[in-house]
Amino acid sequence: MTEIITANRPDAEADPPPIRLIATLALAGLISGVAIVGIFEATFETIAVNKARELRAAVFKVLPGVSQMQELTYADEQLVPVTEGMSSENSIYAGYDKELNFVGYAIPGEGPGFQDTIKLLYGYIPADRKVMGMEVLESRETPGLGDKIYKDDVFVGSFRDLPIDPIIEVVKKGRGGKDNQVDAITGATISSRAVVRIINENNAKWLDNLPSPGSEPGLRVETNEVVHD
Amino acid sequence: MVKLNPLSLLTRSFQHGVHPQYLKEQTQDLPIQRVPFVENYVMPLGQHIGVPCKPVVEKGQRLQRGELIAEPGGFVSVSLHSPVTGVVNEVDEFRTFDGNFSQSIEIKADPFAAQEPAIGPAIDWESMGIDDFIQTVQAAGIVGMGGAAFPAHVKFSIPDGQQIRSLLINGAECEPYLTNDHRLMMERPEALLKGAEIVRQKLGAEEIVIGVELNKPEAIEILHQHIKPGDPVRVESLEVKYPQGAEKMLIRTVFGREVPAGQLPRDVEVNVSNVSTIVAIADYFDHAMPLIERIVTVSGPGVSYPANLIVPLGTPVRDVLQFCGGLKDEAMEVIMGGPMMGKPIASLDAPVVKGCSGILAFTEEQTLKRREYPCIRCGRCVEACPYFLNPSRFARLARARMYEEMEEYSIFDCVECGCCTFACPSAIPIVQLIRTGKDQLRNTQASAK
Amino acid sequence: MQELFWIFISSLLINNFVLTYFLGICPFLGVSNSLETSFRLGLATTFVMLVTALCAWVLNTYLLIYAPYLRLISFIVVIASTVQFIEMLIKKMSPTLFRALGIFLPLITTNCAILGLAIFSTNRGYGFLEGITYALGAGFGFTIAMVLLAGLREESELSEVPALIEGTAMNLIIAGILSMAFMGFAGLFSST
Amino acid sequence: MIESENQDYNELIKGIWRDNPVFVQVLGMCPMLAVTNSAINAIAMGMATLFVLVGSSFLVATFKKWIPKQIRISCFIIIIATFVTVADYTLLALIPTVHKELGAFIPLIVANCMILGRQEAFASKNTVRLAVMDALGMSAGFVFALFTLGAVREILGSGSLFGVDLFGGAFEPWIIMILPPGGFLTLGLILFFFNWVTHRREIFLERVAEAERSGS
Amino acid sequence: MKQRDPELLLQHAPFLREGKTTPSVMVDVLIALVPATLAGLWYFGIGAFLVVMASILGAVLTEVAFISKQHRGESLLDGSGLLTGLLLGLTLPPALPMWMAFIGGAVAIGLGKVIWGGLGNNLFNPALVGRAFLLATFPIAMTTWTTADESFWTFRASNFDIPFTYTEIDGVTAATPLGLLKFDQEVTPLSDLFMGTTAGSIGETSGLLLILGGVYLFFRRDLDWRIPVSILVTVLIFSGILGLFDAERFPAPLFSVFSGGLLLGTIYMATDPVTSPTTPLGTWIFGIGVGLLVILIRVFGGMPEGVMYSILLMNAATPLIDRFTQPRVFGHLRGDRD
Repeated sequence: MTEIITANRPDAEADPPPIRLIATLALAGLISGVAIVGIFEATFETIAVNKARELRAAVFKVLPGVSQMQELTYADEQLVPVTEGMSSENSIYAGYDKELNFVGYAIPGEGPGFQDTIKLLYGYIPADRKVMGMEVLESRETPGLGDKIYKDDVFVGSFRDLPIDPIIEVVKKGRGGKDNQVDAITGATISSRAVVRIINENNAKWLDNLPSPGSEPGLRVETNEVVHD
Repeated sequence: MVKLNPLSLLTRSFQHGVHPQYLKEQTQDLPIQRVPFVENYVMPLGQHIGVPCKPVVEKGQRLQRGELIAEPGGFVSVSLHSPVTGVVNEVDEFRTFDGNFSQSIEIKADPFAAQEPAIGPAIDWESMGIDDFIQTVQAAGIVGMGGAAFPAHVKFSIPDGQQIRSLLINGAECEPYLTNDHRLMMERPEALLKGAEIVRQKLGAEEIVIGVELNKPEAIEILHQHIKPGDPVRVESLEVKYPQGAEKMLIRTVFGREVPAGQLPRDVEVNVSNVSTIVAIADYFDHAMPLIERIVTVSGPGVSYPANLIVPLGTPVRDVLQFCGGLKDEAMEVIMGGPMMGKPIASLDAPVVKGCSGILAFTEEQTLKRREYPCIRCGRCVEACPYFLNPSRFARLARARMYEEMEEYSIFDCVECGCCTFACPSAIPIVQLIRTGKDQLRNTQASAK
Repeated sequence: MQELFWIFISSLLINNFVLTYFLGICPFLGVSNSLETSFRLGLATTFVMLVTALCAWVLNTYLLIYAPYLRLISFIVVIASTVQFIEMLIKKMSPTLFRALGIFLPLITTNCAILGLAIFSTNRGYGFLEGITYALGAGFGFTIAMVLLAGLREESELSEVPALIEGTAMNLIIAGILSMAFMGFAGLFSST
Repeated sequence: MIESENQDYNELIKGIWRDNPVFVQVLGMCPMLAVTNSAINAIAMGMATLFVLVGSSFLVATFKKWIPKQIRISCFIIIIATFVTVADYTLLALIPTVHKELGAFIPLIVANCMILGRQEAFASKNTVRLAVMDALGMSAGFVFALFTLGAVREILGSGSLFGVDLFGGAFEPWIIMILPPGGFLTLGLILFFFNWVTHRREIFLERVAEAERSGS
Repeated sequence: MKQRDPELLLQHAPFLREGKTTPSVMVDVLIALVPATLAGLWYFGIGAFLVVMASILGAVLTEVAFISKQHRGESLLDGSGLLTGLLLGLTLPPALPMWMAFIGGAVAIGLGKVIWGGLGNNLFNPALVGRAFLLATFPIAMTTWTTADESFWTFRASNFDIPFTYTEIDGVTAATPLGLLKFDQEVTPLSDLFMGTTAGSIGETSGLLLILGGVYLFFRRDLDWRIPVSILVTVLIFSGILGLFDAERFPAPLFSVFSGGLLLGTIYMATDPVTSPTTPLGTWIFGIGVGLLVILIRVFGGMPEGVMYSILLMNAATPLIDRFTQPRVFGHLRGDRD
């Protein structure tokens, strides 16, 4: 690469005036900018829709029976729906059924796994103090072993109706028996533990601050999400 | 690989090194004998390190035993004397032990001569100045007789500003098989002590230290008996370890000092001389006998009757072996010097020279049974090298023809003592590879100039 | 603090840029034939990575939230010109440092490990401190991999590697074995 | 025009074998190894690269007279980066699943030395037609290399090709193949194989030549 | 007397040898491994025997196939291929399908030795390259262990799996002492570790017999004692220090030494002369490095065992260690190299 960059062509001519160089670069930049803005505009909507659909699918998966959702965050120590202009960094999702009754929260979480950061979403029902489902959004766990945290139905299924008190525990297959225990995947204990740890950590982070059951914020009607379903 | 040698922690000695089998039993109890005179003697003009000497005789000239036949060719050079009474037969190129031809003087011995050396009067050394002393030693043809044959007088020339505190006499004789120094110490302790005293006084040294390996207890005992109380002489018993007799290792052992790389013993105020050299000096000052004969150990599994012999210089190896009953049928190789650093002899017609401390004959056991395996980097050579070099890396670099890198690893500090090759389980000819590397480097450096 | 530590360890060992993300393979295979060059290149890369993390943070915070589509092009332009500027600065201020590291700087700018660092830390939503830690870990990780490979390559020059496999093929296989050895770090500090 | 057509053809096919960017020139290694854990990803990456290379070669060859030498590299990079951004957004909009797999490696096409190298070495010195031919050939070679690696790794590592199960589920996958070390090792062995084939071919050609000489 | 001048050999000094040869070293290592191997076969039965044989076969056949003709004779004679196969076999779980063990042996010699140019040229321990490959390739089969108390003639079906097909490990599965500690906080009694009645790789379980072999090698002077000593001392000290912080959570020093593959790796693999430093100071650094990495991976890492990775990583660092630990040459002051 260096050679390419540093090697001057042998037939170097007299330098063109700097103004021409700047003009050419500016022109190139301009054309490039136009092209980039163009493609961005052209694809923006599809991409946004794709993303929203993916998120909704995940939320609906971890909160069975939910058909509407909205993003919530803390503002002035109150859980309020995210509106335009607000940072969506520290937020959770509330899920509502067909009658627009509150069902539960979908809480995103992330943390170190065996290989790299695991990002996941889990559904939580405050009324029962139970986890209702878990979906791994992103991970690079070992294929065939660690990736069972989302490929193994038994493991994923064990996060349905899982009481969170006092804390979710990981036990070796066949050693458990209590309700709040999850069987570790054989050979992927670290990955299994990572998932449970992420959930426990986020429970600790969110649960004490959630509004008492019954007083959850309702679904804002004028949601500005792009909903196409 | 690892030598757990508790003794080395207790005794003062240099580090690393190896413990070969010493195999000195064959000859250590045999008194020194004289070899009968033979017909022809060949005296190469370059028997010593340095400039070859210049012949002062002509073809057909009659010579007395001990007569000068060649003058020093320069400062780093010594005189040469006729080993026999006889006639100059030829001044021409003759084969030497390595198979190459070299300018030599051939002398036909007079079969009727008594072959008594012309014994002269004792030389008054006490009133002699240091410069005269050096010239005398040069004129006597004396060189270091441990094997290197470096002119002795050069070692005695101390530059201004330097001084010698200790004269260290090397009686270690760490090479296996060889017992000539051992016998010399036992049979001529007075000569040794006298020579040492001469050198000590001339160099202005304070003390004489005679270093003898512990496997020569009789020699140590006899030396002790001959040292008078009050003499500035002590005998140091040394751990039996190869290469204890290497100059710098000996200094390390006796004085605990390392001679800096590229410098000489005199830089640490020591002069090291071999036992035989000192005795040769004593002989010259005693009865003016120059260096015309030396003691040679003939041994090895290929020799019928091993012996310690006084051999006139220039005697063909063949005749020396013949005196010992000849080579056995299974003998395959004859070497000059000790088994660790000696050189192979290409032709048995080659003469015995000043630096020849031993003639050893080896059989298949020592020569052919060497299947080479790849280097497994076991590090045995690293732990054997008394100079703390990395022979394994030298060998691998030489094989990859990466000679410049060899210099980075201080190849020129190697003295080719052979410890690495001795210790190598894969039978890699490390010393030869190092020599190749040195040659290549010298060539490139020479051509660069 | 614990998170920063994990980011560092992760980018240093577990997710080594070269050995698990395959970033910076070109210099990894090209320059790693000499130990000293590798070490210097590694240090220079670490330095550029720090600069990159800084630039990426500035761009992410002040520009890209308004114009996300300019991400790639602004990363390239800004990082390249900043490095160019620093190169001139070093040349003026410390000729010794320039001789040691400077010659590598233009080469590094076009190294995909640099762009990769900017993009990865943006994707992971790293803030300022996290970004700097990530850059340090990735840079040192790159250096470790480079230096180890250079040592192995120098040593394997003394080996009798078959002619057909010598060169890039052999280097890739050495890198493969090294990558296999680095798998031992997987899961480090994540279970505690 | 026969000659020129020949040249077109030459430029087109040299990239596939003789001057293959990966196997012979050893360029563009980063995407090569990172995304080839399945054939689909490999092809997608190859196609994105093809798009960028052909597009930028076309533009560079077209505008070569207007680009001053002093700033040519900057211009090339701007052109390439533009195409990469276009490819990135298009892929994200059209096939989000593949985009998720390739992730951060699409933007890294910019840093693929092969692309900049072709601009500098070929497109900026040749006619548009030849530049496009060359770009097509090189990309084809790149796709071929990516596919070979991706296919080998997917078949051994997952027992499938393009996601289609090849062994009826009874295959014990060689997981290392889809892990990073597998990438290094497989490419190393493929390069070895490539060297070996070239070597055998040379020996063969030599023998043929010898036979002809002795025959005539 | 015969006139033999023309027949005189002109070999160079030195003419004496210490008597050790490379094949004799290999044979010594093989002898030292016999007790641990027999114990492994005794505890894990006929299946273990088959696994070891498959691994040896894979190694030796690959060696025969790839070593160039002129080297073939000697490299087969030196026994190093056999040793690699045996060492690899001893690090495998007893219920592993034979075909996997065979592939492991082939990879060990292929990637670990042949491509480097044969014996003495490789920079990574071949047996461990083979094992790392197997562990990354078949992680489940490689980490499924069986108990040590089945009868000798128990045939495990998984040993006979058809090559390349899906594997379900068979037999009473059990966790290794390290796995038990890491995942279940159960400590295995030291006496079991000493005798070898625990689950684990075929040859790693009996601390007593492994040390016995090590002692034999030490007295035959085939082993650089610095490496095992520095590794074991480092492990002891560091687990001791960790124990001061939290004796409950971290393994006890003696447990650390006797559990897992530490003794097998330390005595027979880390000491592989080819891949460990040649300089005395280098061997200390190497050993301390291995010890530290073992504790790091075992205690803080994702896997219960880390001896293999530690040794491979230090193998990778060996050229650097060797380079920077060249001893001070006699007569040189510290600091000036020439």
